[in-house]
Amino acid sequence: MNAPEQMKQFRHIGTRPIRPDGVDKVTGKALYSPDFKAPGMLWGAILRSPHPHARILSIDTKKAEALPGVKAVATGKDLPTLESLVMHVGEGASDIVDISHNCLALGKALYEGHAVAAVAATSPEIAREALGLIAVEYEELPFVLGLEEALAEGAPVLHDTVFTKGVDPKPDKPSNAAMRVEMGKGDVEGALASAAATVSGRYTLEPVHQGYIEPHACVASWNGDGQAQIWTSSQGHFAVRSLTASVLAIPQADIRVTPLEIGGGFGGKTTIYLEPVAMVLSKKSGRPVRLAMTREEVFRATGPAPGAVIDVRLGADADGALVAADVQFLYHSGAFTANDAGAGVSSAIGHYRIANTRVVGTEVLCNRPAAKAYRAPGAPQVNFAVESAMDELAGKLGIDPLDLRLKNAAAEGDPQTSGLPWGRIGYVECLEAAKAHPHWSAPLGAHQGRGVAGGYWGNYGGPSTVNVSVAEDGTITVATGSPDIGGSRASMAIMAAEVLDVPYEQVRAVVADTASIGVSMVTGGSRTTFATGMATVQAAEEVKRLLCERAARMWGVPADQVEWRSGAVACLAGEAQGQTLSAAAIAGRSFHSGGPIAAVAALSAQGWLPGFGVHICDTEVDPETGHVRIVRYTAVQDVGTAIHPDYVEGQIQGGAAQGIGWALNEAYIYGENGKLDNAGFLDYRMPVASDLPMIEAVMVEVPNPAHPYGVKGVGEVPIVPPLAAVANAIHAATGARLKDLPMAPDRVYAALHPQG
Amino acid sequence: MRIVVMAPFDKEFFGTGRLDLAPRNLFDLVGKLDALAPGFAAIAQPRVHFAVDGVLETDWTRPLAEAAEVIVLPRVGGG
Amino acid sequence: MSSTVYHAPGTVEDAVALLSADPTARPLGGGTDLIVQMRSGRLSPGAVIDLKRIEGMSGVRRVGDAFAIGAATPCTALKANAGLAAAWPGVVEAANLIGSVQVRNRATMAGNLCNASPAADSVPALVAAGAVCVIAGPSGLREAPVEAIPVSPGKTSLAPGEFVVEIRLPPRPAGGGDAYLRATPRTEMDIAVVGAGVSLVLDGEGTCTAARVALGAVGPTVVLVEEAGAALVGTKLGDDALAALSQAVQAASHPIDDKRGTVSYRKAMAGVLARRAALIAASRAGAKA
Amino acid sequence: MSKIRVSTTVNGDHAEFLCESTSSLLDVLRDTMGLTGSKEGCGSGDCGACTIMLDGEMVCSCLVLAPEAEGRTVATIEGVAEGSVLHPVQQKFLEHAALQCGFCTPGFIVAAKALLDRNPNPTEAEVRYWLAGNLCRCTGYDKIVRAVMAAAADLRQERTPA
Repeated sequence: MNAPEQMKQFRHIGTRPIRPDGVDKVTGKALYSPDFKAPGMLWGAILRSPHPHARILSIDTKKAEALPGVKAVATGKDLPTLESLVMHVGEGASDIVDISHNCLALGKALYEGHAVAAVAATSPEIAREALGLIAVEYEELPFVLGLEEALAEGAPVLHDTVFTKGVDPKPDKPSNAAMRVEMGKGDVEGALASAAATVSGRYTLEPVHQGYIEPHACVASWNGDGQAQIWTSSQGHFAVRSLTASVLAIPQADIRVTPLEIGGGFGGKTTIYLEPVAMVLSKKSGRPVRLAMTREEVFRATGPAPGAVIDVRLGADADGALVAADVQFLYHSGAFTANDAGAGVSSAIGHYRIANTRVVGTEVLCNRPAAKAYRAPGAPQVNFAVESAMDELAGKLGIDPLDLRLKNAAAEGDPQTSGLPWGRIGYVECLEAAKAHPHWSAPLGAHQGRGVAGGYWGNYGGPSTVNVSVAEDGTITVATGSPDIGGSRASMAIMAAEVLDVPYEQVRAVVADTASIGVSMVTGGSRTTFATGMATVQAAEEVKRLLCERAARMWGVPADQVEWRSGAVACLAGEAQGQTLSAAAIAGRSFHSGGPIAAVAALSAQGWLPGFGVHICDTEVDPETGHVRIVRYTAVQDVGTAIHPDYVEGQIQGGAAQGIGWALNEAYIYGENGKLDNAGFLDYRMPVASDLPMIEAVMVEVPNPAHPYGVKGVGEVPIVPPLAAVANAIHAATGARLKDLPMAPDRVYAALHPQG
Repeated sequence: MRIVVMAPFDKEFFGTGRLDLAPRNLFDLVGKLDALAPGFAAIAQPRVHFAVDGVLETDWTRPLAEAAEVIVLPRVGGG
Repeated sequence: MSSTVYHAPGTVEDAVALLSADPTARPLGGGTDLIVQMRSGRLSPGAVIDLKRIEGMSGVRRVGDAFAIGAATPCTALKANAGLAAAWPGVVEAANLIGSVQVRNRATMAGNLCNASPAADSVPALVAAGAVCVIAGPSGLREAPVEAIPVSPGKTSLAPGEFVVEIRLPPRPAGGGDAYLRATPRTEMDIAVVGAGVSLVLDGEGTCTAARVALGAVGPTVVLVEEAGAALVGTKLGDDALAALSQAVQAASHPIDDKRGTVSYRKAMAGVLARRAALIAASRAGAKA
Repeated sequence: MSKIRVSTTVNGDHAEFLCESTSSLLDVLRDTMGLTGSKEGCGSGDCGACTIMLDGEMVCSCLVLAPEAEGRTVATIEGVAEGSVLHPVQQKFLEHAALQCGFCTPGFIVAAKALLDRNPNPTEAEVRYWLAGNLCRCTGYDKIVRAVMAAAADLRQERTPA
């Protein structure tokens, strides 16, 4: 293991400077997707299926095309026919055919809100009017929304091309079970049968939305020579480029994607919805085309996180050592095969040492919008079940719930569910920090209860490209290909300034477009500070080396006779001994010493480590109304090293708040007709400021030895534990064990008054 | 060399979770696995992670002469 | 292309004429319901008649000990009127539970009433308080009790050409107090799952001499539950009286299951909230008795 | 149908625009006047990202018809700073890292300034309830509330120099 960097005295790492893009954002100058306009731009609009499942018999666009001001109309037939090809799109694997058919339906509409046709016109009003003139003939088909219903014999099958993956022998009939993932070891049934204490339960969750406040929008301009520009916000403009190019079957380099500021993503903006459609409309009209979703469209047509049905059994010996775990669950895929079940399997029970395990996850297709990544995708659902069951087990054994977790907590070298050994993880440290925190022992008031839950997320590394260049005056620009979704420009500037030992303000970080920097994976998987940060450090180190080399040549001394000292090069020998050359002095004359000073680091970052968190929640439950108030909340997390602690805390607080919303009130509500009944912020109830207390973020730092500054991903972990932490706190306050989310007042009331 | 294939790929492609192969590197392994189960190579990049002797390896050029075990497991992305 | 015409008449007469000329025309007060409905396509009126340019339409007037509240008065302005807030705290609080501060700076009680949602927050409080509407129409002005306005979700008893110009609250009775409570999953920015307004009068001994109880979101309109008021009259709001109140309220509740709540939860909450609101109203009555 | 001519004041300057009868004031600000600092997160008054001041009261500009602005005074996020000098609320949002994606930030800043203009010493609960009409999905509100409290303290200091 490397010497821990953290022993060093850092100049910038761990400080809290103001982000470089801050002033633009507090003054309203920052340009987000819906803010962008191109000269001569047309306004697009999308016609969506009113039916949850229907065959599209015909689409007549003639009347719409004839409306004055309408310049183009597109349907699924305007997209090229593609061969099946599974692509990695940042948050998981998707078939490009599915992505295409989700952008514009072909043959069948698979959910209410599925895009069926699109128009571009000279005003938004004309575009909307034109939608009403498109005649779509549907044959309504039986639909299915529920997980078990979708797997039942005779259920309407969404795709006749889907045969369950991961079962042997391969099925000979198509079904809605898209994929089955099973991992495990030992003798689960035997161990459960001989366990001193067991618990079991069925847990259910509804789909929830990422809830970013910026709706999807883009402007596309596709010229007759095949070259195109797209302006959009996303978690990865390179993913936008590769997916759009693949859907349209055109060369990637013909598309230049300019990233606009992104108004939240949480995983939901790692894919594309609008871009290929805007491209087709632009090609047809010869003009730039803007497409933007309303909030209602965002709810009806973009990715929710899957709902779930989860069966859990846990067994322990009399001392509380876990001996067996059996977790079997179904996740909604929605209309197209999604990815969360595999992650759910990996994220269910790996935080505990258990000899006998079975974890089985199944992706289930149904007539809902296609599930998309949402912050630690696939983990919170299964964690809710497992950590609720752990709480129940602690009660049964009469063991403090934190002690039960400590007794079983996985540490470095222990096996994960896959069998791989954990690296330098910090679960035990988080549990110990939670136990030592004053919150854990603070007194509680009437009707109050305290819950705790632990959880983790694997995080990621992957490809990033960074260009560090030195201006003639010695100031530094860091250009990355990673969209900044929550302060990463500040973190990159901090890391580069740390390497170069220069003031933070001497370094400016920007997000470059796809034509200006090399390929970078999405800002997702909690990878950016780790992987793009690693590239930033590597490129800054190379710039430092170049500056030293140039200075040595300017002085006419061998390269080993100079040294980087306090942001400048010092000469150690010869006539110039004792002199220094600043970056400005070197870069200002670099045209005469070999050319401009810049370095690109393009790497595929390895050595990422998962993050672990332990959350403590106090609730107060009104026994007469079932209303739950979050009284106090503390989120402990191993963050590796906090580069900019404010934004690390912000990730933890924001993730916890989303988890609390998921626990208490957020849910997709469907009518009997298969249509979404709460497609707006009024009835899709995300927490408002008055719903929450301060959320104390406690950063435990167990550095990652594989990163130059010890970084571990932090963004996703904090949404994992809250669901069970809240449920366990409600149980502590009331004695009622709620196993169905959301734990809205009517559900809590029903649990407290079982006789009605 | 022991090749351990985890779910869902064991059943999806190979009908077994244990194989014995001698790949030069992970590119070579992908090729050998594709020969056993055509179609595997097409999904390897988007869906598969490899672990060499217990450590995830995304550099497929790394020589495997000294390695004892490669685990083929599902790639987990993030949001 | 938008086919809705915007008018901002300067007089009540002009507004009536415009509304009479187009049966699909809608008066625009704060717009927090109307504009949402127009945007979503649920409503496309031929004209919107902005009432805010009409003299006297915005603001609270004191008429002796009574209050006249212009139809275009935003909810937050009610709070700013100390006399009104002291006399009818339940009404003012109810109106200031609607939406957010941004919404309440626009939303009006008259709009809340004429939107005819059974879950309208201000309406149960107004009904409990015995408020009356002044309605302008082709044949001049008329008055009607607030509870007579909504007839079913989204529908009012107003005739073509009519609109509410004013809501009148009576003088606060000696020994009177009122309160409104609602159940919502969130603390703010929510629609009542159930709402309960209570207005009552206590004599010097603390005995209830009059009580009105109104409920929201337990039927197609806000309902005045006379039996519930009667359950309190003659009592000192002891446990038995409160139990009788809850029972009467539940008996009068005929809610539906929807995305905001279940039948059983709504019935249960009607009882709980009416009881809690009665106790607050009583404490307010007692405080001033 | 012919458009409506509206004459108004925006951030202290006289402004005239043409609009449809049912255009929202937000649409006009963003699409006609190029003031894209006010954001549309929902179009139904539920998120507060479009918060502006209309005649001194904060409202959701998505729920104001553009013609209603005739003769009225509009103030948007673009007018909060005085030239390049940030308002204390803006400054504290930066110092407290009270924004992540920043999309909801303009609405929060306009709303927070409106609070502090009338209540220079709000409690945490008052801040939270006042800002309940502004949705933020990134921060969990913690740092936003702290920034507003800090700006209040700053402003009080300014008003009563020691």
